[in-house]
Amino acid sequence: MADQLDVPLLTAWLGRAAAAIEAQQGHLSDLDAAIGDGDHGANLARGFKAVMAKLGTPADPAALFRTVGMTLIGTVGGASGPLYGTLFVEMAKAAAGRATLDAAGWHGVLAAGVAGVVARGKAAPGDKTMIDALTPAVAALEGAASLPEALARAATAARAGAEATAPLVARKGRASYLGERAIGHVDPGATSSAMLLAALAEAAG
Amino acid sequence: MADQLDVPLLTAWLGRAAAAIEAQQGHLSDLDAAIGDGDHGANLARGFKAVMAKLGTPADPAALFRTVGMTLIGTVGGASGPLYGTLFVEMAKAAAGRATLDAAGWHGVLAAGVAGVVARGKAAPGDKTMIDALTPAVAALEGAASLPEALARAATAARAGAEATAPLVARKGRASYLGERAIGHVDPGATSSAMLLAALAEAAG
Amino acid sequence: MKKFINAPENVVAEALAGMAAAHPGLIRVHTDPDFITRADAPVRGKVALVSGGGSGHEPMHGGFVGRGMLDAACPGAVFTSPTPDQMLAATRAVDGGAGVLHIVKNYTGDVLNFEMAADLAKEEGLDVAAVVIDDDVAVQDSLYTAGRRGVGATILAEKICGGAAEAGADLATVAALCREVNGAARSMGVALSPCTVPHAGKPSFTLGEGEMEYGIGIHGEPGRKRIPIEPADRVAEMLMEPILADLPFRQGDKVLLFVNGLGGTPLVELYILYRKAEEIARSHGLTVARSLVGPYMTSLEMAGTSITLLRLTDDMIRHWDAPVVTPALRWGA
Amino acid sequence: MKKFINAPENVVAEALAGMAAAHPGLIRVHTDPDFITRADAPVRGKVALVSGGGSGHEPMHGGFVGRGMLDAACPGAVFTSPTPDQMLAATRAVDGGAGVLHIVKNYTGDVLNFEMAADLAKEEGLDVAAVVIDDDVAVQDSLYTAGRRGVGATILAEKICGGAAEAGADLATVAALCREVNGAARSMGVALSPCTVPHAGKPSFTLGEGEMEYGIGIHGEPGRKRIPIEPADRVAEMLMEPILADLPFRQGDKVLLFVNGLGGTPLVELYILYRKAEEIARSHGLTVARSLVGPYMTSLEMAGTSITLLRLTDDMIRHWDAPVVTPALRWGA
Ligand SMILES: Nc1ncnc2c1ncn2[C@@H]1O[C@H](COP(=O)(O)OP(=O)(O)O)[C@@H](O)[C@H]1O
Ligand SMILES: Nc1ncnc2c1ncn2[C@@H]1O[C@H](COP(=O)(O)OP(=O)(O)O)[C@@H](O)[C@H]1O
Ligand SMILES: [Mg+2]
Ligand SMILES: [Mg+2]
Ligand SMILES: [Mg+2]
Ligand SMILES: [Mg+2]
Repeated sequence: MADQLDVPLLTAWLGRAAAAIEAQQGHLSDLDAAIGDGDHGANLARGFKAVMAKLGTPADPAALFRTVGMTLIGTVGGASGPLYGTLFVEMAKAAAGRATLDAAGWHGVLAAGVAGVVARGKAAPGDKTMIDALTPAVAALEGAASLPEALARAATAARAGAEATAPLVARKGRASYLGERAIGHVDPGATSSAMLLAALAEAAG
Repeated sequence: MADQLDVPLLTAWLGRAAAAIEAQQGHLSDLDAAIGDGDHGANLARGFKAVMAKLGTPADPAALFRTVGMTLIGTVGGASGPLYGTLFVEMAKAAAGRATLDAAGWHGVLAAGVAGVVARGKAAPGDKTMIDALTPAVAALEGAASLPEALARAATAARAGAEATAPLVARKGRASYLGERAIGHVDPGATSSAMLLAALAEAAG
Repeated sequence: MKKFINAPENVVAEALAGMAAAHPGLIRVHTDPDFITRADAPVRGKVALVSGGGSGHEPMHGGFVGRGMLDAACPGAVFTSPTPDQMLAATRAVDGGAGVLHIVKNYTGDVLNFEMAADLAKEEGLDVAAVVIDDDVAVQDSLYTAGRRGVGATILAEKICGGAAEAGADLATVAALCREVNGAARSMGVALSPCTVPHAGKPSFTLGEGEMEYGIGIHGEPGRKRIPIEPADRVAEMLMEPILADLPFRQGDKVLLFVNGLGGTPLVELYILYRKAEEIARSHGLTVARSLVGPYMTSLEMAGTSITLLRLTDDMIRHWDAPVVTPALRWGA
Repeated sequence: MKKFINAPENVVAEALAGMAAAHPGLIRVHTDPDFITRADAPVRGKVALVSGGGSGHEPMHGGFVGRGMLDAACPGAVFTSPTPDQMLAATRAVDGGAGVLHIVKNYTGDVLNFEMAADLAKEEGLDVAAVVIDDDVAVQDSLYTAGRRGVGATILAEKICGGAAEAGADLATVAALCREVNGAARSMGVALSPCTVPHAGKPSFTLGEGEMEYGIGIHGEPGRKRIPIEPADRVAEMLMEPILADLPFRQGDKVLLFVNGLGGTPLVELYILYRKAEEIARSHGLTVARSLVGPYMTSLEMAGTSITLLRLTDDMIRHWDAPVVTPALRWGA
């Protein structure tokens, strides 16, 4: 039970995240095939495979986040590449100069990352995007007693947020072309966001 | 029972021939599909339909043959268009100046037409072409007691010649690309030639 | 899946190698990151044009690189937008000191990746402008969607802006012209068959023997509706109607009529559609002053077509007619 | 059958009307009998080039009519050779006083109809020569067959002879050059899918999911054999091998490599094939000096490809590079 996020723990997170995405690649692409173009799983699997190859031993969390962000930007493509890339690049900026992050520190860092995704993608909550998983996760991090508890709450909130995208009409991304026909399908990007946060809770739990 | 071929009888022949080809169009194209490109029925149906529309009331057999030949040349296309066209154009030349044709006269005229087809297409008997129906028909016209008997014998010889193409390898036309694979199929052009000669025997019989 | 490929993951790299081998006088292919530049890039003092997008739409965009059209194209994976490092490297490679225009089709992925590349290029001190193309009337535009997709107008904008850049126009002028072309162009497509992305190995959707997908996107995105197949003349009407209803035009306007093949539809059918589309344009008082007919923006082997109508200014006509020397579009030189 | 057509019997006429509407500056379409001439025909003092054949192979031949290539093309019904009255009318219309060359693909129908047209034209006092193209190595040539089929070399001959005619060569010289091109060119094709002739309404043959037809003809004629589908690189080898075995060439020869699409095969696959074909040519000591990649001689929507290799002389290169202004092939002007 860790009470600080440091480079080894964050590295463990990415390993779990990469494994989960590889394992769930088909599921993510199937979700995307229903309301998008069916490549979300392949896109992220390509990206996280590259992340694992590139990661090495970063000096601090900021360096780690930056490598992840730049690698995702350079290998994923599509809509999710720049968005996940921005998430990590902005997290790197917010984590600058810190060797470890406690619950409050991680809250600030993730909030900065998600703000970057919103600035880049202009999605609001309820638009049926990854924002619907990420925003409740940030909110859930506030006021937790311990880091593991905070991360567990964030993972649960993200999962609930992702599932809650099913009844929505999409207002951003490829799914927005579908209008009413998107109703009934869970958003793939929200699902992959929930997977990332679940992997973090597991790594720290 | 006619003993001379004159314009009315030849006109009746073409009517019967056009009807037979129209009725057998699918059969001829199926034969062509097996060892060619499947258009022989459509090609000849188009041509004989145009012949019936163009025929009018020609002054003599030569004029009639010439109209048929030129019309076939101008509407059939493919290999059979110029060949059947040549048949009739050469028949026109041989019939020049004659109001009617008796058995001997018709023999000379058809022989001239077939010689034209050979000159144009360079096929020899046994090459699996219309020549395999036409050449025995010319031979069968020789030395008959009456015109109807001559025509009946020619029709029978043409039919036998067409059927005898089945075991042959083709040496001319599209079927020659097939080599051994043409064996077992009757040649479509030989079949249509036999149909034409059968229609003549019926018209005069 | 029946395709002339070796392995799905090598499709883009091997096709790029083929292009490099086939057109050494016209283009250079750069790898890692992947982009194509005209053979003589950078051209000193000329505004450079960069476009790109997922692969599978060939000849768009790589086939339009060369004198008088694009300075560079960035190919992504099949139907997946390329990444910013490709666009950044391409932008650097073709910048001739007069700035670089990014011509971006309106898909979230393309827009975001080009945006990031432009941000990075600007940080390096490069002068970059971007124009987003969104001409597809199949998608209802609204504040609440990602907006209309970019389709056929992209090629027309690339040619016309390429002509203007070659003639010495500055970046602001070329960008304004690009926006003007986009604003004056409308497109609509229909598919008779799906296509198969090599990596997926199965068709992106299924269509019944008697069905067509009206309003299809160039990645096999669903269209407005799935309807019974119609004769060519009726299809031409169904494509022209929403275009003409949407495009602000006046009787007497000159237009460019672009009948595009989506890959699997033979040219003979495109000409049958062109015949009727031109007749419809004329009956609306338009003069079809320029035309383009062929498979220029494809969806792999999809059978289908799209029609793009562009209301022309004299300026656009001049730049359309200007020399172009690319693998796929060539005239005047 | 899913096609953008109105009625099978109107396909050729409506497509011709579409071509006329789309390319008024380049060509004129004449009807009854049907033929296409370049807009400025007849060109005084120039040898005129006439070709033709069944429709369904677009852009061949109508798309190659224009300055620097064909003076006229005669389209037959789909996959059926045209009739002599078409060729005769076309020959009359384009004769500029320097004689007319008929470029004829070696199919019995095409040969016989062109022969009759030439006979009739000569009776009228016109100076006509004919060259028969027979470059398809899939068919074993012998005294006992109709001989090899004419395929991809036709387009190369039309372009090169068009350049020579434009440069002022006389009829005998242009005809000799045409024979020389034909003698130095070899082709081989393969299909992944059949095509459907509109009038027939059903595919011309069937191929299993894992099969390809090796040595296919451009009318869907059966090839050498039906075999399991292979990766692109192996397909390129299988097409190049019989070509190289048949074509008399020496190390160091310059060649033109033409990778043709049969209609339904996307450009991205043609480039993958080109990459390997060029590598094979190089490994045989050949220099690929010129290239052509695209769907130039099609079989409606058939998925497939053919490769043509032409051993070039400097003369051929010069005429290949000369300006050409046709709907489908255009450069240098
Ligand atoms: N503007 C946006 N803001 C936030 N997320 C977005 C936006 N547009 C798309 N997304 C997310 O991206 C996901 C799709 O990613 P992906 O399939 O990899 O890209 P593409 O749509 O280009 O194929 C969607 O499920 C959605 O969650
Ligand atoms: N050189 C030839 N001489 C005589 N008859 C021929 C020759 N070539 C082909 N034929 C005949 O033409 C017939 C095919 O005609 P058709 O199908 O109308 O033309 P195509 O082969 O051009 O499609 C063959 O069945 C054969 O009888
Ligand atoms: Mg996607
Ligand atoms: Mg036939
Ligand atoms: Mg995508
Ligand atoms: Mg035929």
